[in-house]
Amino acid sequence: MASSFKQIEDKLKTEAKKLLKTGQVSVVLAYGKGYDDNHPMPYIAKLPSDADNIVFNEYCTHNLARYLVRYPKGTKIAVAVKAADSRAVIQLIQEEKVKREDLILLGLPAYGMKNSKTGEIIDSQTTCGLYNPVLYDTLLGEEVHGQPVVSPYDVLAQYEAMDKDARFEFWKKEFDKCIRCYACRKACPMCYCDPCFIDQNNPRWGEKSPQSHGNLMYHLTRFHHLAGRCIDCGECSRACPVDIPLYLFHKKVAKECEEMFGQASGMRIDDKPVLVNFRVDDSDKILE
Amino acid sequence: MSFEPKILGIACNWCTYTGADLAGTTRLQYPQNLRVVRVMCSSRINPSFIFRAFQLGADGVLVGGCHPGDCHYNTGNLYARRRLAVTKKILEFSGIEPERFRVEWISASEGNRYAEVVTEFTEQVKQLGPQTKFKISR
Amino acid sequence: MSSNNPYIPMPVEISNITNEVDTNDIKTFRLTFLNKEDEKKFKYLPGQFAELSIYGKGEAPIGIASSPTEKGYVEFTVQRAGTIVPGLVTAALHNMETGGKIGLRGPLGHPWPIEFLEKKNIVIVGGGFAFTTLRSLINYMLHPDNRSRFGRITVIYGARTPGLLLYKDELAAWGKREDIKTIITVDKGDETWTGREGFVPAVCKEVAPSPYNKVAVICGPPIMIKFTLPVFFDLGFYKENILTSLEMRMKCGIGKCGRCNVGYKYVCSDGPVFSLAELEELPRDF
Amino acid sequence: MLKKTTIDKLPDLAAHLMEQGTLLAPVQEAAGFNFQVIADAKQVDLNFHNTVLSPKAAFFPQMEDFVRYQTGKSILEAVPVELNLKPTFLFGVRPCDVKSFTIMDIHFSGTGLVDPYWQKRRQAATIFGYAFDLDQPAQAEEFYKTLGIGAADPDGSDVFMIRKGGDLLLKGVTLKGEKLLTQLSLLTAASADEEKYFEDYIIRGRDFKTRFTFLADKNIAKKLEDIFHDSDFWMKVSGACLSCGVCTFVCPNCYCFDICDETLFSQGIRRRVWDACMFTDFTLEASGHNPRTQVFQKLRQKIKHKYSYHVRKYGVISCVGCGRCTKHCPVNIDIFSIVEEAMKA
Repeated sequence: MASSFKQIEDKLKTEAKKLLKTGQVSVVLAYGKGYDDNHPMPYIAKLPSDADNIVFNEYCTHNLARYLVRYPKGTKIAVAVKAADSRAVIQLIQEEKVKREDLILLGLPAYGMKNSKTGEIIDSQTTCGLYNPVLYDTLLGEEVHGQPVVSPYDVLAQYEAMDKDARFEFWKKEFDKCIRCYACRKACPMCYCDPCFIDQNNPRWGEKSPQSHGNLMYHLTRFHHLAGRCIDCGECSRACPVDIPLYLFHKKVAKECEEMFGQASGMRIDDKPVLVNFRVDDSDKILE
Repeated sequence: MSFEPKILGIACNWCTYTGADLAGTTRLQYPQNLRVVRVMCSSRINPSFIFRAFQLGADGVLVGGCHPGDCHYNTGNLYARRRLAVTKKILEFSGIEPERFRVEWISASEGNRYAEVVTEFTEQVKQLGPQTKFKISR
Repeated sequence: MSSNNPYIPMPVEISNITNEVDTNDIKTFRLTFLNKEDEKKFKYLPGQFAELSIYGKGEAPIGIASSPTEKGYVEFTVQRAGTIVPGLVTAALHNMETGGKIGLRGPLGHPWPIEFLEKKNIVIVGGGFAFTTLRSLINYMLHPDNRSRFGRITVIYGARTPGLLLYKDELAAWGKREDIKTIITVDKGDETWTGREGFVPAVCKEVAPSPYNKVAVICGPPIMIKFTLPVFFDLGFYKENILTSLEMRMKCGIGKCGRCNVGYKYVCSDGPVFSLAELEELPRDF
Repeated sequence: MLKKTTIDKLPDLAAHLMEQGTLLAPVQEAAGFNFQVIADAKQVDLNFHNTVLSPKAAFFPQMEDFVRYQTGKSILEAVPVELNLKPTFLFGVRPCDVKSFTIMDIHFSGTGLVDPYWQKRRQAATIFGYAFDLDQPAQAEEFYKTLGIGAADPDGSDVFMIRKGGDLLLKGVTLKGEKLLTQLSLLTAASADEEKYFEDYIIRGRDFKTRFTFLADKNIAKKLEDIFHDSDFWMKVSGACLSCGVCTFVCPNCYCFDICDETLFSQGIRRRVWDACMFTDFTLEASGHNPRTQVFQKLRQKIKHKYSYHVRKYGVISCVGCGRCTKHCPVNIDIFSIVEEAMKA
């Protein structure tokens, strides 16, 4: 039996208060109240009294790993992690952006998260479809079990079956909607480059104006940069104000990487990201 | 008039580019559709180069590197192999014909093979016709 | 759309290029107008700036280095900018030769308050490359038509090394004149340097101009301004009588694009010249 | 004089307007409604609450071309892009968005140098304001009442429209609007009852409930200036901010732009493109120095620009309470709450 959101929230408050009081961490990344119950916000607790403001409900979808890279190295941080968040943390540890010993991971086994924009349940259609954190120090609640195991890549079948011309038209239509607000890259826990390649002015990879070719360049290159790193949290698609289904492309790339290199992103701390790694016996078949 | 594709070749300095030289000095005949850019290693190739080439009107892109294990920098082409494999999958899912992009390992001594690959690839791209999906209209 | 459109630059030709410093990264470009009407329209005073515009590269806001008393051309002293993000415009400009054609949009911003400076004794303090609009001001005041309108003029100018001093010929000429006192200092001299050594704030303290009826016009790198302002303040200068010029990233130059604000003032359209009294009203952060 | 037509006849009305010029009206898209140039009169749909993107793009498009040039050629061969505008009808703009145009007018054409592009586009346009449905509650994000804007305020529109069941009542607010209405032959005269309904509706709209806090322009401007250096406050409210550009791009009042030279195949266009104070390169100088790097500084700039600097400079808050920024923020940052908290701080 999974814990209710309220139970998890209470445990999260207690744990955060304890950690801040004992000085084990200086920052707790969790969720706080937004302008209404359906719109909670990421919340940064720094004082034990701040812990009372922490909330956790089905709309707390934001990936808190996003905020880790903002802190100077060595800051002791406790971060509340759902399944995808924990994978993002692992991936960040693999990429040496954060250190495991600086982090305390408060696992949140959450089932039934909802998209606050549409009210839809978030499942393997748009995310990795895991409900239990992969890595944690304290699990705040009971593990979720008994849910049907669905491959997060099932949703791709329909698009893979498409004729390539139709698929190009589909993506062109989607990318043409882009207004280049960069919410996708800013919401992404793995997009921490400064400056982003698209902001470079020499060479200029894409124009600043939202035209088809620049949009295509931006999105395709971003998918490439996230190959083998995207942990399929779906934040990019939820952040998008014009609803581009970026998760589909990320899923496809992740699927291919998993098939080619036999490693899913953000599952084990000791892994190396697949594209900064190689095996001498990688097959040339992958290039076909 | 038959369609003459524009093909961008990106060749590693140590193997494929030298192989191309050999093909030239041995007077091998192969199509002239390929324009070669030399890079120091196949792992120097940024995937954006390939996207940009298609945007700027390339009908095909051919990448040439040393055979795995023969890299002048020991491991460069092993990274490149993985990276370019991903590039190919991305091109495919975005809807462009993946056959327009090809990676070949051609060593400095394989002038013959270089000519063969170029001939074959040019023919393949010719079959596919002009690339219009990524190309920016003027 | 081209007439009276503040976003369209007017064409100018580079008629002369002077290499100012021994590191070759600061050059003075003399620009002449290709349309005579533009020249008439381009009425400016010292302290104003203009956007130098190269199609395909962009625009760069640069202070006008020539004085309006010099007819027939405008001059800009431009440093090749950028280490992290290359300055596209300045790099392209530095690669150009005499006869090259570029665009010019301006004059923009407010000048040094000439009427306010009249009948006053003026201390001009400049550091390094920021001396450009001060040179404009000095040449304007030294012009025979204008000299009588101003009181005593003292110039304190510092650079890191002797080779980095701008306008060396003019500095020498001013040194020979009676109606202007010129003090040149460098942070570190070389074997041939016989002049003064020392930082600008220290020199100001040493020279210690009396604040009576004096205005200080200060322009330099932020670090120099930071240490020089208190010197003048301690000497008893009124905050209203300490003037400086700000710099910020600009695009439009006419107060529309919304990026160069410090507090509620836009550096481009409300500045770039501010008195210390005005600056103190603005927030100290961006 | 009040005119009327029925909602069924909307395509006819749209077709009439399309004959006279360009029609921009709300159209259902995948992510919600948006203003589009109408090609098919049947697309026009007034069953929307408000559009995803604000209608500012009608006058301040995301891309505005200035000059066409060729690289390697002389500047003398560069050609300024002419704006050839047909009369434009901006149909179905909510009262808060109409208000945003009058605020932007002050910036673009009211003070300093006149922005010719904004001015020309504005002069070519006739605005059909459209009252909110007072029988539906306001959305949780909206707070235009706080800014003193009623849900059925006709100010700023040329023609104002109110829906009454299956009917659409239209009234000319300006001379331009009135003249246009008399030309539209498919409109019929409204009855005295409807006239009364129309007037009452406007008044009812002033009491329409949205989120509200008492806000005097001068007070909030002063207050925000006082707490400028209170970085704890700004850190607290910006803790979640990702510094993406959604809020500024959907905002009807954000006008910051960048001027870019975009060259392809040696053909180039100098154009202005929307920019956002949230982007890292917004204040990045050529020297590599960036005075505003921290997220809290960027959010502070945004809030202060709207509620403080704009008041100091132009005497009016540059926000109309449409709630788009809040609604589309990926992390649910709410400008209204921040302003409320600032007043308390």
